[in-house]
Amino acid sequence: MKIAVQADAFDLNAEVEALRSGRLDVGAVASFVGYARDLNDGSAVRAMTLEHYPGMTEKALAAIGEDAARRWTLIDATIIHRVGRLLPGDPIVLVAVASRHRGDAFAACEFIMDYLKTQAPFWKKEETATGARWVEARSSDDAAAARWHPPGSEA
Amino acid sequence: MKIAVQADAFDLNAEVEALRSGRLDVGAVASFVGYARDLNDGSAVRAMTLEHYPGMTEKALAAIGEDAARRWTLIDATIIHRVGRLLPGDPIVLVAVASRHRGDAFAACEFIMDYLKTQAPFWKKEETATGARWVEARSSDDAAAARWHPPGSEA
Amino acid sequence: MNVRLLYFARLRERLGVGEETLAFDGATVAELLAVLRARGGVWAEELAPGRSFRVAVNQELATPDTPLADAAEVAVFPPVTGG
Amino acid sequence: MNVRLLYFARLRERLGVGEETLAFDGATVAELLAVLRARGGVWAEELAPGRSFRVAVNQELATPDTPLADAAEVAVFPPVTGG
Repeated sequence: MKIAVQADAFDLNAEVEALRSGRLDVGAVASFVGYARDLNDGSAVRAMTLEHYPGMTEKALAAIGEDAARRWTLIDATIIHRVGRLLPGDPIVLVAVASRHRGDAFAACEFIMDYLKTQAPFWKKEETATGARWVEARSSDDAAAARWHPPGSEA
Repeated sequence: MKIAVQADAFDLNAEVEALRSGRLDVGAVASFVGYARDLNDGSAVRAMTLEHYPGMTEKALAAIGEDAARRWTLIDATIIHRVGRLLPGDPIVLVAVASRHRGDAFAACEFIMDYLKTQAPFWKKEETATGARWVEARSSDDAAAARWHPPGSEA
Repeated sequence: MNVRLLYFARLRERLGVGEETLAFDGATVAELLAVLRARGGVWAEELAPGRSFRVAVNQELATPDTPLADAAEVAVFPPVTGG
Repeated sequence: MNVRLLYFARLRERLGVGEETLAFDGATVAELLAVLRARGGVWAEELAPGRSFRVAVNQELATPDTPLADAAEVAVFPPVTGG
């Protein structure tokens, strides 16, 4: 599994090819790229800065990926998250999952994104016309993550 | 929406960039690539040939994409399916969906793949050590498509 | 009236024909299938009720009661296996 | 014992500190939070029970009863907003 936290942009083709290289049993690669938007909560966003918790971030992403690999039959996965200052249109996060069959790849990719949104220590600060503001966590993200593990269902 | 049936390979980066180009409201792109595997139903596969029904194929793919656009809030989508002779490891199909938020992109991308597998007129013929064979449809694919529209639920 | 018939994939190979034009006096897909089955042999076998095949009329998936008009394009093929 | 405290994002800015080392005689996250709240002002406000913040101990998400050992790394931060 590849886990990376980096300031640089990533290359979707290169990451997907590295993920499946030499594995002719890969039938499916589901991938997700999240982008910085130019509008959030009704305000125009000029730029954003992503802060993270070095050390914990990598551990949290690896734990999320390993959890996915226990839940579904996966061949490999890649999780890359950028940090630092980004402009609208810039890619922020890449998750790609390779498996034999598409159901596992889709489910694991969405699961990883939902958990990353609620468990990995990244914070966004947006620059708007009225100044800088920290993005507030969304209850819809907690709800998305909870779909995979209803309260009280398991330890 | 871009729909293409072609013998040539596709470029994932180029397709995703074309899908979101100039749209700074795109927050999410979910994509799926299906590959030819070297093993299917227990036999080594040397190559496969994809046959299709020219005319109906494009209509079926467009209908599947339009159905997805009615069910979820999408910005744009791309569906590309290859035909002709392919080798293990070759990409067969690409579906990419752009939306504001990830839930719509993931759901629509998986929906399109599930419907494509059961509604679009493509057929695979595999070359194995014991000769050529037509791939049989999987009941798991019918089940995957039925998830989105339980029998009797709508017209 | 005349209908244009297309066959694909395993059915094209088994029936030994990719397309044909057929003079036909019925009104539905079910009646057309009965005419084809009456050819006997591999036609009766492959298109027997209960066998797994699909029919499209003018490039839309059809059912036995789908009506046929003159110059309809009717395709008969196995369940699809793309993607 | 000593614990190393880290603050991130909005909390780092509001509290005006990114990290500190604190001599601490309690045993759990809840007791450490009580010590921090006792500083009053913005500390009491931001870390009040019911405010939305998270605590990690040695880089794992923690709960109020998570035990603390000497040299523990304790991070306090707002709900995460990456991805």
